[in-house]
Amino acid sequence: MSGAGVISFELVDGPIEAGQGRVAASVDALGEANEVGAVLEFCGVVRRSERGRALVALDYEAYPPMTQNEGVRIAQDILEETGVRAIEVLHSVGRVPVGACSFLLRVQSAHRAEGLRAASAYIERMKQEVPLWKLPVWAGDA
Amino acid sequence: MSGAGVISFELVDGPIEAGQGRVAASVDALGEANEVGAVLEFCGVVRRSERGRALVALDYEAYPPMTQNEGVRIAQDILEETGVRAIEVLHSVGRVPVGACSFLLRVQSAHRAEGLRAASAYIERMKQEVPLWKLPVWAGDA
Amino acid sequence: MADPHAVMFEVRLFGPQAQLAGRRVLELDGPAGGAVTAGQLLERIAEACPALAASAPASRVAVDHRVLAPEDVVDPAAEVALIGLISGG
Amino acid sequence: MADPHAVMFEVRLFGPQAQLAGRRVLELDGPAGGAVTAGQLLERIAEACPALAASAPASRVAVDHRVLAPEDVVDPAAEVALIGLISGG
Repeated sequence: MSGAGVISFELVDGPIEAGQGRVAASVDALGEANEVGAVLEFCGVVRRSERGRALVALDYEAYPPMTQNEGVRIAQDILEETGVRAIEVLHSVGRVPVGACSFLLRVQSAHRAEGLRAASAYIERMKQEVPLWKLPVWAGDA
Repeated sequence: MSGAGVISFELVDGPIEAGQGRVAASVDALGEANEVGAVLEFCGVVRRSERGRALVALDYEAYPPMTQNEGVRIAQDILEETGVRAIEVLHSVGRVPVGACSFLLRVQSAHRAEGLRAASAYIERMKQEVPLWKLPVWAGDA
Repeated sequence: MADPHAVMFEVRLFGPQAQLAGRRVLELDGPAGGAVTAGQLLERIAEACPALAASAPASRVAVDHRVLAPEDVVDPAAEVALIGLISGG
Repeated sequence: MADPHAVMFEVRLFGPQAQLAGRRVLELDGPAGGAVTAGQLLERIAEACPALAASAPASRVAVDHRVLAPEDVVDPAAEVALIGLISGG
């Protein structure tokens, strides 16, 4: 089981589009012993306001390659802890307008329980450990 | 907050395709007070074997309209319990081949925590309460 | 000769239970005149159809697309369905 | 006159901290000759740049893209970065 997993962490300029970065093919290549019965996608969307003030966008900043290194390290930890087959992450850098997706997490697993657990744990740790910052672009300032 | 939610439960003939049944537009129509910061999609995939025996497909059966009624009733309960904005469900009826998606759950929420909680709770209850059955189509019998 | 006052239940079957029973509708005689609860109907199903004896006790009865409590009386004129172990998702 | 033996730290800043400090690199003099730990560097940053006084204590120091423990010594020749409160996702 251990080691037979697919991990990726990618920075994307601007918003993430639906369907970007699918890894279905590479998970298929893991073979029958690692087959997938649950695919979970989580998308973080830029909200229209922050602390009550209207936003037009968020500007995201990363610190490559530390950002990717930390993103992959966490994915490896969680893959081992939960036994999921694949953890794939896309995160925006640069400007992402309100309503658009800035973060996409896709987890593939044999069953739903460990997939949901892995997604929750990944997001929690990412928000503590992966160097990514956002700056608000307020309505009126843009 | 209560009542201002989007719910749908739909039966689909055969496998569910990526991107089917998006409700983004209707959630936008909920307005600023109900804005969405997290979109979670869960897809159930037909596995290649069941209790060690090779499958080629599953044949799903529903009991409309009880199936949809129960699916909507659970979504209403969970929308109220968790405060998520939208719960949308597609479930296959008829034959779904191995590797294809037979169940898609999409939850839209302000923040990730309640979205993950709602997804987990929905699947748990659906598997107990929504009239849906599957019959295996074994390799060799097809 | 069949009791002319006995009611007849037509119970719809689905999925694995329909496959086990080899039919989609099970016809059962009820007791003459008396009312039948959902719990009693499950017992009658298990007796009348040995293929469902194992699964009937863990099943539920739906009447007109609503699940009954075990003590609820089943209206034989309504649409009666056996909701066996669910396996969607 | 600057101490010719004092080491110089160049600390990269990001996101809200870069905005608060109005710069992307902060230059700091280290103590003459002596080694500086990550914890001490955070204190130095808070002293040298009042705009970062509030956030520096809760920040971490990365050297060559790895987070240091507070007691680890910072190599001034390496790439030093201030990893302030993260806000991705």
